Amino acid sequence: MIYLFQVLNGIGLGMLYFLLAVGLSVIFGLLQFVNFAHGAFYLLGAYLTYDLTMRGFSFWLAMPLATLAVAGIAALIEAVLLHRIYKLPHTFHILVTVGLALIVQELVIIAWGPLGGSVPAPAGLQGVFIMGDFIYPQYRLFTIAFTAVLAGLLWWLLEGTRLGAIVRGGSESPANMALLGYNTLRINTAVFGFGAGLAGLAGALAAPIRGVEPFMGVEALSVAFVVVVIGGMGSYTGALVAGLLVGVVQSVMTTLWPEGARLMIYVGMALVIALMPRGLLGRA
Amino acid sequence: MSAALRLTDLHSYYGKSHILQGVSLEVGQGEIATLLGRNGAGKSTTLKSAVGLITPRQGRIELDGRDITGQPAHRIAAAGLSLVPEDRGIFQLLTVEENLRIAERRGSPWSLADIYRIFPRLHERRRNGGGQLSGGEQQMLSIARALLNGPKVLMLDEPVEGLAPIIVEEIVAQIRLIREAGVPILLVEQNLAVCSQLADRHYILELGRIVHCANANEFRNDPDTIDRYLGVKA
Amino acid sequence: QSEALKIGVPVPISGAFAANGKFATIGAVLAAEEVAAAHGIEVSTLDLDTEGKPATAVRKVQDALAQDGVKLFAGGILSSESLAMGKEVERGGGAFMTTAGADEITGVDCNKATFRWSVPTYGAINETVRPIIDALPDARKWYTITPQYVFGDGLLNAAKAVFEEKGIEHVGNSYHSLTDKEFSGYLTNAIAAQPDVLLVLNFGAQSSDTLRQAVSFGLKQRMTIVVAWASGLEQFEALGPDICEGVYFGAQYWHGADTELNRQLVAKVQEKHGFNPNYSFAGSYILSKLLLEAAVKAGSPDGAGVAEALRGLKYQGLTGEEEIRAADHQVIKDYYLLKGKARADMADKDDYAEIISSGKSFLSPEEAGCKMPA
Amino acid sequence: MTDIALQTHGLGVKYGTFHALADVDLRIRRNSVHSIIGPNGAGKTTLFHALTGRVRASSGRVELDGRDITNTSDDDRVRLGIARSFQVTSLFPNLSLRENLRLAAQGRTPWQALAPWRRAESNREALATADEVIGRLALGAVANRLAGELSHGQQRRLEVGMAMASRPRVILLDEPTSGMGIDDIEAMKQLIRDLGRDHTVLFIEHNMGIVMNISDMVTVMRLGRKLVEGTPAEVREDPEVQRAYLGNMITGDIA
Amino acid sequence: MNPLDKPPVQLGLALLTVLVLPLVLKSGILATEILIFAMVVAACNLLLGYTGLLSFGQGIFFGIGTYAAGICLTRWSIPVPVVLGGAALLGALTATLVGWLSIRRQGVYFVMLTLAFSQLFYFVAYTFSDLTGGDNGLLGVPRPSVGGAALNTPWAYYTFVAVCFVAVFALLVMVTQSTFGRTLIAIRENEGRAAAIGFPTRLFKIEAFAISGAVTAFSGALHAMLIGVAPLSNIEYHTSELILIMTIIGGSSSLFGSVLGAGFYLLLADALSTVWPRWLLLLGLVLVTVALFLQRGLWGLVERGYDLIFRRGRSIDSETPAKEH
Ligand SMILES: Nc1ncnc2c1ncn2[C@@H]1O[C@H](COP(=O)(O)OP(=O)(O)OP(=O)(O)O)[C@@H](O)[C@H]1O
Ligand SMILES: Nc1ncnc2c1ncn2[C@@H]1O[C@H](COP(=O)(O)OP(=O)(O)OP(=O)(O)O)[C@@H](O)[C@H]1O
Ligand SMILES: CC(C)C[C@H](N)C(=O)O
Ligand SMILES: [Mg+2]
Ligand SMILES: [Mg+2]
Repeated sequence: MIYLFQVLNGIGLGMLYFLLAVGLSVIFGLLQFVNFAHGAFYLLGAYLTYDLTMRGFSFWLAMPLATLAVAGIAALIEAVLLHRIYKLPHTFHILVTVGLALIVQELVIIAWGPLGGSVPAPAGLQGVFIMGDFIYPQYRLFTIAFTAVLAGLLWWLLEGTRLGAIVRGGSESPANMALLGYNTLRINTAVFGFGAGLAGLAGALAAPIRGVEPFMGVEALSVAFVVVVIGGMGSYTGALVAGLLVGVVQSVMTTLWPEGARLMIYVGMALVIALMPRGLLGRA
Repeated sequence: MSAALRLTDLHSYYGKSHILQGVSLEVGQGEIATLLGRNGAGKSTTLKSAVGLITPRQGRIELDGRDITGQPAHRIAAAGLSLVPEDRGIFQLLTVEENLRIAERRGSPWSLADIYRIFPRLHERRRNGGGQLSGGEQQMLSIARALLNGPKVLMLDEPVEGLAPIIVEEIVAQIRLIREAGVPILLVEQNLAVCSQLADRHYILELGRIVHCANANEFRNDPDTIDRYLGVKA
Repeated sequence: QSEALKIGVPVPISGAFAANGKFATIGAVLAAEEVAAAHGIEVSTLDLDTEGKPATAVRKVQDALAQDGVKLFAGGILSSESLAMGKEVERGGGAFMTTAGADEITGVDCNKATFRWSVPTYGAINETVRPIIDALPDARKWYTITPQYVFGDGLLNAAKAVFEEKGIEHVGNSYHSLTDKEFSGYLTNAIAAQPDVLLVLNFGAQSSDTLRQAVSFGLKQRMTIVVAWASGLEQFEALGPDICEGVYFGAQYWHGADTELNRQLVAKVQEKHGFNPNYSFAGSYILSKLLLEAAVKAGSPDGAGVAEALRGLKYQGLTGEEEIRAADHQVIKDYYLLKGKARADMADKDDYAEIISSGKSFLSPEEAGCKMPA
Repeated sequence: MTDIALQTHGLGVKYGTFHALADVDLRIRRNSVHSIIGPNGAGKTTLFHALTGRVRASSGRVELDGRDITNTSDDDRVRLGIARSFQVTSLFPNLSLRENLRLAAQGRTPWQALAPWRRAESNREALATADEVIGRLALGAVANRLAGELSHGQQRRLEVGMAMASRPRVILLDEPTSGMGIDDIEAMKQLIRDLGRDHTVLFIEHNMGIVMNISDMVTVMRLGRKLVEGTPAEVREDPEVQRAYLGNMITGDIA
Repeated sequence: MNPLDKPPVQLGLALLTVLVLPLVLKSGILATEILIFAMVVAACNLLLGYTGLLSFGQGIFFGIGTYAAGICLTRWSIPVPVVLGGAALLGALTATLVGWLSIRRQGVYFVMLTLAFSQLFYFVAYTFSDLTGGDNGLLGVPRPSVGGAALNTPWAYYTFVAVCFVAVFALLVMVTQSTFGRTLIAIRENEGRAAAIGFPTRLFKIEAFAISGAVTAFSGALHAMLIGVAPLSNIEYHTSELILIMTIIGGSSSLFGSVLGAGFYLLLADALSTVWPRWLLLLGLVLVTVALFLQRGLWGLVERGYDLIFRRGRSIDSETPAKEH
């Protein structure tokens, strides 16, 4: 019985991991860009939500505002900074995005202090569902439903539309996209903003669950990496499956063998790469 | 009536190497012109400069009388100057059909159905990744894509390189059809047989300069020139 | 004394524990000013950013010893950096005092130069778990959540001993690693065990995360929650009153404590900085003050003399009567049990909690495992 | 030793579920020039991949001088005497032309190169081989240029040189003349004919001028299978081949 | 070849560094740390610059060396040269294992795999606290003594490390100049081709890993003796990240660039951290700046300076490629 609940709980975690990872995956797989600043956008999304709710905005307003703001900021960063380095080797991607992550993190500390804070769950979702002996917060249930709907929308957008194909083509060879008349710079900016916006949204959704603190970005980044690598870079379905898998494994492990929960995730990641070169569902 | 494409005194560089040293040529409305020359003469560089993949340091590029010098590649492409590059530029990760779909543009006289009729092989492999195609299949895909993009002037960089004779024939026939549809073509080619079958006008490029220009008839009857610029004795 | 007295403050100023370091450095400055004023001498502080890493900490301390001639060091928030710095200061002939929590500091790894102000795990458990067992006689089933490393095990073992003695049923424990941030799985385990009390044995950001998530799972309505090792005011600020209300917290220091020195400190800090001293501030203040006073008394900042002056010292400290035990250099002081107040009951913005009880519990130096080198 | 240098039995390669190569039996005679032709996508390059060990055969056997090498790794096969050039130029673009060839020559004794204390220049044999190949390809003027800076035609020549430098017994050339100018093509034709004297040469080519002129044997492939095999004259006259591949021969004037 | 890249020049620069550091730095400990990390970064550069392998796992080997020294020196009295040799050997073995498993994948997957391994080893070190001291680390690692004289002052220990540094640097220069090193470059350039001309490329990469791991672990052992502890943080993911950052900042095209990278980063961090608690913000800006404007790293800057001063007249002609035909 407890396993059933750990699985449910794992799905809740997994959906958030998915959201976090799919943005990274879109940027990773489609722009061939290793974005170590992804966690910073998550951090920013969470803090903006925190700030807005502290100012009295409703969570329902704060969440989309924070998401859009993060997407906008990321697009701006892409347009003035990142587009210059796509052509460079991965090393520079790492250097720039690690640098960006540091800058964002320190700016967050300057703006909101090093301590962090709590974000209350939105009115109406503060209670818990009680199922027999077990309990699950309403807000967490809401995030499961919300991300599930979002997941469907994203799938359609990336795999089913011409837009998705354009985006993927642009990632592979900007010059060839240009020969077909597309302004790849703008596509890249949009994609980067979009991916980062998803991270921001994940941060906004996570804020009421786990509060905010300046180092939550680092932790989110490592989770996102694990999920993307297991799922396969650039694969939407991969991010979904791996997100859920990691969430459920982590959750079930806390009952089975809590000391090894973290270790298992990395062992699992190493195993997946060793056995399946492209992750579970990767294509590139 | 102005030329469909006119290049005037183009100078282009790779780093410090001065590759194009004043290339001027034009492609008239409805005609096929070829650009011939040895390996390394600068043929591909000329095409890349025209379409904006390389920015020439000096010179002027006009499409249908409109100055497009210095514009970014995507603008030039959108304005109707299409290049089928020598490496074919297939998107390896997209399927054949996706490769075609993203090239579709309103106003192009060719539709996806036309393409599949012309290149049935592409239809057979339409669900395959572009990276899984053989060399010849990729070449077909690349030309097909350029057509879907609805070009005003089409530039082909060695389009039959590495193709089986039977496919070469097909492509030559297609190039004719394209011309008949009113699209002028600038063709870079090593295969003289193909060139002389198709072209109305020939340019010969050497060391980054146009050294010879002739119409089809003059060219055919001037084996000396062919030998001098393209022949065995260098 | 002609030469100025110098004290190094090796604390994490950047990195994940920067919040602690920030307050610690101001606390040390205040102590330095007081000592300077009281004795008419020059006193300066030297901030050393350890970045929370033992390697950096040791290097900075070595440099301060070798180049700046600093002999006194007050700092070390994390156990790992404090243990390493303690050894280094001993080697360099200085004196070091810390607030870090690991039992080893005044236990198996104790040394001549190292002193510790904060109460180690044994006392923290005894001063939180016992009073609650007494206050809630019906709460017989306890569940624990523990970080898996020496410090967590120290707390857990102390708690188990108390449970055994009091006949409490320990219905389960969840170990987690130091990098965990997501506790819903552990909370689900806890719910399944149906305890009366949830005893949270992790610290810092992890205990905040655990508590937040426990509250969102509605556990406050179903059981009593106790955080045995809270970091004090900083943590209340990060959590907010709604989460803290009704939860028990163990603490080394509380600005509301009613002692002579504390009242003075609070007044002074309020006047000077406009805020209430938190644990990092107060800890650093008292460490610096003790070291500096000892150096003045010994007539030199040399380690041996300062240690001599500190050993066995009895004084009126921030928590009332405090004594530096000579055998292991552990300060014998009170540990507090706090209970979070409802938002409506708070007298001011920092009045998050009331003191339920306080007291001193310590293992003997032999039990703690300290064999002080001669 | 038999007269057959390279031989396959029922060789097949699958990409996923797609049979790129199926049931191919080949017998390549020692010191002959054997060409492979066929429509695009016939599986010619894939055949080379399978012969050199770049892709794993999904069925069948490959034998070199009667020895089964089906499960031998690609680098081991080089040591056994198989070398190749690539259809899509594959060089070390930021190294000089000479260094490219030196490496290719060194590749025959790779274990030596594992010693981190041995200087590169100490392998005089490799250096000499590199210079010899440079001479043979007439690339002396650009020997110190970076390979990436060479023109397409020069790169194609170097591509062939890379195969020669390992002094193989069997050389596989994948469309060596693709993208070459007329003059270069002629030189390449001579070179391949030359190579055929003391090596076994297997090459893929679309230029019928070359194929028909210098091949001892021609194998025509289609849809991953062997269609016809024979002397150039036999192949040219084969109606099946004409229908499937040669068409009206508007290209590749047979000189 | 740029004259600055010639082996004797590189070696000379390394020697110069050893001599200059004591003159410009007050702190012998900082100077020693710079040399230790210079070795670590150069070893990382062997992978990044010469083999094209972006390893996010260098901290593993550094930590292994640290623990090797920590465990040996606190439990038994083993002579220091043996400890250092043992650490190097252990580092080479670990690196062989990590390398063997990681190089099966390429590109970003390789990076992620090494990252996963660095997390894995961190958790192992964290979990086996009986051996490693867990979060507390191993305390009381003694400095070595040479010929009976303990190297207890910072500058005395510096001298010892300096000798090690010059030897290791010379070794690495030799490696990069060897047939082996040149083959690594070929593998970086085009691995498929390198395999097609007969090189068992995986073996070469593993060997590069082993050499890199040996040097890194050796330096890790020196580091443990420098600071007197074997801390958990040496095997953390952050250490790996740091090593990589220093390597990129220094420039991956030359071994001496790595010395510059290590020195620059450590001095900058030391200076900035005393100036402003939020110095990581400035560090972030530095990283971005390097990536945008200094892609060949500090070494690229040195090269440019050199060209400007010594090759002003000649550079233009000599770098224009000869025209064809
Ligand atoms: N990326 C580059 N960097 C430096 N030089 C280049 C580059 N690409 C081409 N070149 C040089 O520019 C000159 C012209 O090259 P281009 O590719 O235009 O020749 P081409 O006439 O198309 O030859 P081919 O028939 O071989 O394709 C050649 O000398 C070549 O070496
Ligand atoms: N990696 C791959 N995955 C899937 N299919 C592939 C792959 N490589 C090649 N193919 C397919 O295998 C078939 C044979 O390809 P191959 O490259 O061997 O043809 P080829 O005879 O060399 O053609 P060309 O003359 O055009 O170079 C083609 O249909 C191609 O699409
Ligand atoms: C701030 C403290 C609660 C930290 C903890 N005592 C430690 O030593 O690691
Ligand atoms: Mg060309
Ligand atoms: Mg082929």
